[in-house]
Amino acid sequence: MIHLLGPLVLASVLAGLGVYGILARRNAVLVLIGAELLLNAANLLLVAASTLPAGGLAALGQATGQVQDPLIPGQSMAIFVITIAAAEIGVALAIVLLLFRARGTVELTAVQELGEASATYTETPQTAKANGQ
Amino acid sequence: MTGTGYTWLLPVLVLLPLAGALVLLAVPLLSDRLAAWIGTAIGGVTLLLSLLAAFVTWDRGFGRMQLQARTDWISALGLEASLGLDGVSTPLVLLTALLAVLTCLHLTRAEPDRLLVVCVLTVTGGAIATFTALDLLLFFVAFETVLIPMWFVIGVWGDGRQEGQPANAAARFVLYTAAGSAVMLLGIILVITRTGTSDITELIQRGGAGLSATTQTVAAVLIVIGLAVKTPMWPLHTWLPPAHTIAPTTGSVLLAGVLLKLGTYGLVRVAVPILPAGMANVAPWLGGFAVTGIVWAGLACLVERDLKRLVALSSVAHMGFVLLGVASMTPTGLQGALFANIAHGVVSALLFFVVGALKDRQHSSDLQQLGPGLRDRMPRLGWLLTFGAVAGLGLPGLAVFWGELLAVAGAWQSSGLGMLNRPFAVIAAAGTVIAAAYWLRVLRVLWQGRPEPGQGPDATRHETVTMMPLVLATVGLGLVPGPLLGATAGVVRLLLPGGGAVP
Amino acid sequence: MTESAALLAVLLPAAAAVFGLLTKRSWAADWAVLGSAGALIAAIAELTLVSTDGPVSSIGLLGSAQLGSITIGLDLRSDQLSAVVAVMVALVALCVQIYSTAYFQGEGTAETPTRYRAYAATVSMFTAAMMLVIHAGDLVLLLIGWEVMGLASYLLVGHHSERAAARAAAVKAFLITRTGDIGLVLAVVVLIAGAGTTSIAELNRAAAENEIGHGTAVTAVLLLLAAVVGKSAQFPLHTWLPDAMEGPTPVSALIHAATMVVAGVFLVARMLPLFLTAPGALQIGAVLASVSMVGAALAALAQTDLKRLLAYSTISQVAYMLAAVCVASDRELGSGDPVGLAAPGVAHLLSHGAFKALLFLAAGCVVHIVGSTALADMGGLWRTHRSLAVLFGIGLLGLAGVPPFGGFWSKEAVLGAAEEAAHAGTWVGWMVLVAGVATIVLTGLYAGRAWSIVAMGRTQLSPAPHHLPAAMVFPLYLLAVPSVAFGVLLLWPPEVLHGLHIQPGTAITGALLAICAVAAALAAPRLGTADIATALPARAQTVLLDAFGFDRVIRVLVVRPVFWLATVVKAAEHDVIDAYVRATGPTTTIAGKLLRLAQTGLASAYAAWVFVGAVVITVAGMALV
Amino acid sequence: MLTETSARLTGVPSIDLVALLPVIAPVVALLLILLADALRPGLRLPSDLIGLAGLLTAAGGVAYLALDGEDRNTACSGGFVVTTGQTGPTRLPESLSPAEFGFGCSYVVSDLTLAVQGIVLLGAVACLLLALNGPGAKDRTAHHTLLLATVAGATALAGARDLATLTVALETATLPTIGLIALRRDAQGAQAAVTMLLTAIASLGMLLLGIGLLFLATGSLYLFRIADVLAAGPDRPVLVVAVAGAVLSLAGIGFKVSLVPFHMWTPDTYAGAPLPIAAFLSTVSKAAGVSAAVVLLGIGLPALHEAWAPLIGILAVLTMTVGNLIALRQNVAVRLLAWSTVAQAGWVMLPFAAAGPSRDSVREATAGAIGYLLAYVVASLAVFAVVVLVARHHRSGEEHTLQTYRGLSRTEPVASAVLAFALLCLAGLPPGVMGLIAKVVALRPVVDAEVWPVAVIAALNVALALAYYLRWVALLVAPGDRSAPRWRLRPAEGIVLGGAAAGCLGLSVGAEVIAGLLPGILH
Repeated sequence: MIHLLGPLVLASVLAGLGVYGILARRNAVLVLIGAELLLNAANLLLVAASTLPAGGLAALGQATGQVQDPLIPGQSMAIFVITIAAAEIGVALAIVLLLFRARGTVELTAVQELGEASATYTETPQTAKANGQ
Repeated sequence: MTGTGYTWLLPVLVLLPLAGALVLLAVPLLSDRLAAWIGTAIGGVTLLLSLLAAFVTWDRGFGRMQLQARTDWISALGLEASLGLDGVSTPLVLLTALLAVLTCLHLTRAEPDRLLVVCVLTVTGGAIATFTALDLLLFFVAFETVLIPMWFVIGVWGDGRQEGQPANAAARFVLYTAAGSAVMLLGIILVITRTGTSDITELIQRGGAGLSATTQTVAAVLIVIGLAVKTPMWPLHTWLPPAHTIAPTTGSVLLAGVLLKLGTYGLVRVAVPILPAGMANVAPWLGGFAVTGIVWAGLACLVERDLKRLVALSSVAHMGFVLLGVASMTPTGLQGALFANIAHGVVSALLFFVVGALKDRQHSSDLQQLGPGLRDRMPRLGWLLTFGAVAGLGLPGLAVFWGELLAVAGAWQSSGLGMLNRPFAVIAAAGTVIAAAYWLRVLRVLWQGRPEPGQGPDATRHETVTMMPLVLATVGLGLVPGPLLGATAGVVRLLLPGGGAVP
Repeated sequence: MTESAALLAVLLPAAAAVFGLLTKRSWAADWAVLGSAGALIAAIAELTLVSTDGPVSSIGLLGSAQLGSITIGLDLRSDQLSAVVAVMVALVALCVQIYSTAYFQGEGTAETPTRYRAYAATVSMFTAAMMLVIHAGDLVLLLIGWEVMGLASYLLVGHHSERAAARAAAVKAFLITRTGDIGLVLAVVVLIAGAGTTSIAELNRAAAENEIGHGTAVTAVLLLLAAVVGKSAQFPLHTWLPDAMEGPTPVSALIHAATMVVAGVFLVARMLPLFLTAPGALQIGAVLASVSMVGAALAALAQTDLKRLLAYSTISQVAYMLAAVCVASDRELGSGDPVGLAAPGVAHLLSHGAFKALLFLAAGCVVHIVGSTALADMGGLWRTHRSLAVLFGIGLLGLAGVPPFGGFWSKEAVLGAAEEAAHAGTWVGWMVLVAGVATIVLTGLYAGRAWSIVAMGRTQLSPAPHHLPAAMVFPLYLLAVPSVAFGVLLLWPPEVLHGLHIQPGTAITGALLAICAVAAALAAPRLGTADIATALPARAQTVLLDAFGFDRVIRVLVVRPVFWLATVVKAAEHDVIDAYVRATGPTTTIAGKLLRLAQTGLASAYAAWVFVGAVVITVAGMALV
Repeated sequence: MLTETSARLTGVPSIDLVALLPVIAPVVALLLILLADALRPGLRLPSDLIGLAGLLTAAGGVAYLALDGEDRNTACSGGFVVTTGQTGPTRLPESLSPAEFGFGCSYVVSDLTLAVQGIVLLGAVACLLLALNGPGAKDRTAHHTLLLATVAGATALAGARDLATLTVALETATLPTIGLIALRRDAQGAQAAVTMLLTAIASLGMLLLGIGLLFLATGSLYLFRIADVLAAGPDRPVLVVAVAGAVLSLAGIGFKVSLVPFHMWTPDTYAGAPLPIAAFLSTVSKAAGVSAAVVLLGIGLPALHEAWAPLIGILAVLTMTVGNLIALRQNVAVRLLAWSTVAQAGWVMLPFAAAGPSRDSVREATAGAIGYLLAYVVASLAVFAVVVLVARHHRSGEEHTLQTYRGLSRTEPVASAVLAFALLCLAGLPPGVMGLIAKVVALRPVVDAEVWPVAVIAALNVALALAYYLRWVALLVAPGDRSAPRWRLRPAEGIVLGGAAAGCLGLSVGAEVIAGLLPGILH
């Protein structure tokens, strides 16, 4: 049995990489990959944690009297997460597709005009458009 | 006529103006003038009913809550819709009803507007509810009710010759007071959670029992800040001058005669009796600010150029006396505060009517543009102005004097103000000289002097009829203060710790 | 009966004021004269009734007022003091009202309207207020009358408000007296707190029985003294009175000579038992009175304006009365009966009321004839209007204290009281005595000077005698009677004047000095100087004309600092207090703009905020455990 | 007896369909709409009706359960006790109250559940009706199904009592809304969706990490169990791990409530989304977020209040202040509303700042939050109803500025009265008594706990918020263009407008509902 610390460190590294991916990339698809890494870090954490005896860290010292959940929560949670991640990616890709159709690119920097502090911000874009035409 | 009859009176008193407002709001077909007459009629009925209520209350004794009516409202918060009338609230209810009639009557001629009448009636209903509320939260809700209509009055019907000014003044009024009352709400909630009840009569009976001194002080500070903004107390008063300057006559009258009273009423009804130990700590500060306000506002008036602003600033000085009376925490001082409250309501309402009439004629309230020589150009308005000014400077024999005398007397013998009681009393008394100085300055610039050609019409019969009740009330209160003082004499003892015994 | 008479004396003029304003314009004069005539009749009736039936201590007027633990009864009282003074007041008021009907003939011009209706009503209101002061059984009620008098004075001084000087004088008069009146207000406050009552009778009784704490008594008396000094135009609150001469002359006669300015003395007389408990305060009063007496007489000497001269003489004469009551504590009068102790002051009050009103009304006639109040424009009255000159002369002789005119007897009574005190060995007595004697000389000088300029001198008028309306002359005769015959009263003095003792020594000295001084002034023209004032060095003339420059001192020490402070306050109001309020607008705007900078629109930047926020709060949370 | 017990302890969850009706009904409706669309594409009225029926059935379920008054638990699992030396079931510890919950239940019907579900369904019905003429008109099937899915997630969230259900429900309530946002198929719609998506994913990551840590610390996903373990007073390192997990989870939920600093997506997404969807986000989606936070913190982690209560306090006042400050200068109606919902989120979460050691204080806090939420949702719906109407009738459409409202009270008195009233409810000033009482309810626990800095800043924020609400109201009555054509109100819009107005009015008079929404104990 490996020490619990190993998976935890790995999970941290994965989470860090995921966060970095989300923050550093401007390409929507690459950002999504970062997100996947983040979710899998969580998965790793869950599965690693479920190797502990019933009661988790809190019960480590107490040998007896712990109630075990028959549903093996860590693992089942991981399966839920995988499902969620799949759904997430499904929605995300649909949006990315929409983005690509609208702007011809999947760079996030291409769509900033809604941000109030962005250079391309206009208060009432539709009116502005109508006036421009 | 003892017993429990007439319990319908107070709910009707509160709901009648509000219902009238709602009806007028919902029926857009009415002509504005007719709406104003309807408003006058509703105000008149309210006044009659409040006279009846006052009579019944007097008959059964001003010393305790009469005509109580209560029903559950929000039991999860312990909030009961419960109303009652005693010697403290009766005069204020009468004043409110009177001013409702007069402002509506004023509106029948001067720029009638249906929605303005709606606002007036809402303010009336809200104020009467505040004065009769026997539940802390209900008091607060009613206290806040008058804000929005008043905001409308200032913002919509304000003097809009300068773009954006009404909106600014209105926003300043509403934001300042709302911030204050939000702070007060914290204090009220603290009292309610710590005592477990929001019943004012019950809380007064306990007189702070079960509340630690610290809690009381915190609650008193919070509540006093909120009420001080409304009163207004120096240095939290700067919303008042612009509001008064911009507001139409109706608004100024209501603001001075009704709204400012809410704050001081709250001090007497809530802060003093419910949090005696807390108020004992707050009182010296309150007294200090009050005295500063008297002198400060008086000095500012000495060099003020705008008449409406000047009247507004003088209100700050007058309310300084009210606050000083409250801060003294003596029966005499409290009586003085209540008397000064009513007197200020009557006199400043009169002054704002007069100034409004002048402003209608000259389209300015600047002293230089209004004057000079009013006594020859418009004798009737001129004399009304003089009367108001003389009353405002606290001439003995007119209403304001009694409040000031009693407030000063209260401060003099107050033990709550500590070492500062007598200095405060002397400074406040000196404030009356400043009051005389600025009022005489107004008269000198405006009323006296060689009239310039270009005459405006004198006060119309309608205007005179509108103002006369206030003149009579000023004289009546000044010469025969007995009834009003009698109404409050008994009840203030119940509001003070230890029956208000002065050591 | 006494009750009704007292009530009527107060209420009739009040009713006259109200009706005069509310009814037809042409009835104004009728109401005014009727009101004061009614008051006079009521006052005489009251005097008779009081003398036979004794005083009445409580006459319900305005009900009572419950203040805290004490109840103030706003009641009247009636005794001989009030009745006697009431008669004098009503008499002068009646004379003035009759006089005014002629003085304010017609509507005037658009430039200078007479505003008779307002004038007559205000005078009626003043009369009522003075009656209230006289009859008040309670200090608070007295205060009401006291300040309403001040208001009437303000309105009447500023009656010709188209004149800038009148406006300024009116404001000055009201403000200075009001400053003194704070004392009265605070005295009421002190007595409420310390003695538990403001009833005059109650206070006097308690004071006599030493029930009032010493601190309370001293404070209250000092504060009352401030009000007295303000109202009676004594040093240092005297500067309003000469300026108040901007008012119409009848008003000067009534308010600023005969009645209102003596209210202060009346107050001291009324509350003498209380004052006697604080001898120190009375000594201060005596000092102020002595200073006023001499100073005002000196100033009167150099005045170039007839009315201002009379005004300074009023200050000086009122100072006599005040000094007389202020030496009371130093006198050894067998029983220490306060009524007797106050008698000299009251006597001078009464006689002064008569001769000073006479003087002013006569001066009014002179002004009416000449069209100016400047002494330089007058002269030769003896030749053109001999009867008027005689009346004027009677007034001046009374003023100078030449026997057997009224002023002599009362002034000698004052000096007698001072001498009595001096014999008792107190410095106060000596001071008053010396000042009084010196003032006799000065008074004689300026009275004689006035006569020599107004009645003798060169005639400035056209030879055709200017006709005076009967309504203006009749009151002069009416007032001349008591001015001449006041001494008769002393043969059968009413109870209130029982304490009067005229010391032969001082009396003879005083009479001789007065006669010499008048003679010196009269002789001056023959000796080469047209006006004895010009005999003074020019520098001294200026100083005296300026009344020692006291006005300037007040302006520098009080008025300017106050206005400076007011501008500071106005600036601070805008730039400090309100600045914080106004700053909330820009502050919130700037804060909002700064916060908006984060809204870049870049989706991953928003995610970054999520991470940052998560990390920060996680660390914070872990630190909190 | 023994068999019954053993049957309960086998670990096979039993399902109470009635209890789950509020969750199942929208799902069934969703499926029916998909089926109908598959059979006859382009159906309009039937799919509207099916969707509405689904929501109303769910609402009916809530009403039935509320009237029934009985607390129900479902999807419960038994547990077994691990003891060294012996196997087989033994008695459960007393604290777990086995008679009620067994080892733990994934779904519990309590006052809390029903209150949140009621609020969610209220908002959902209104938003569905509002959308019928907007985004729902073109993509009916997509809109309705996505909306129903979100609602199912939100209702499930209210009843969720374990972390797995919570996560799944939360995502069910989030992912479809991204689709809804993207229904406006232009670049801005895409940006709005991407913004929301990335924030949602990042937050999901945080939530999952947090859950992982919580699980690590306590060994369970059931909230009752976690609560018991933490209440037993574990060692400090365990506590630190648990707190880290708790706070990370909170950070993961924060974006849904628009808590600062997880709020950044809000204005951009509101502005880029179709207006009815913005309304949906600000009501249903926010309610879901609040319920997630309430369930997680109030039921699962009350023992950690020392860590999260101050944080929530800081976040709440920060949220209010930031939201109000930026809202002050907004000119576009929907952006102003976006920032105002941020500020209101602070108020909703405010009561939790006062959570203390006693169960009662947590209950009070929850009651405050849910009461405020109700008032906020009702008022918000009324405002959005008018804004949607204005957008439909005005040239500048969904991005209309506040100037569009100038003089509206002359041409549309009723709608402007409703808008003014609702805005005052949001501001919390009479006549909007509802909002005032809601603020009292929210402030009460904070004052009771004497968290003065938080309370005072919150109080001052009342004035700050009032400034922009009143700016809006002032424009309504300002003199303006009288010639604007009258509106043509569609029935659905009329129902929403009238219903929301009646709600505001009713709750103002019967403010009892707001204050007394959660009388019972919290579970």
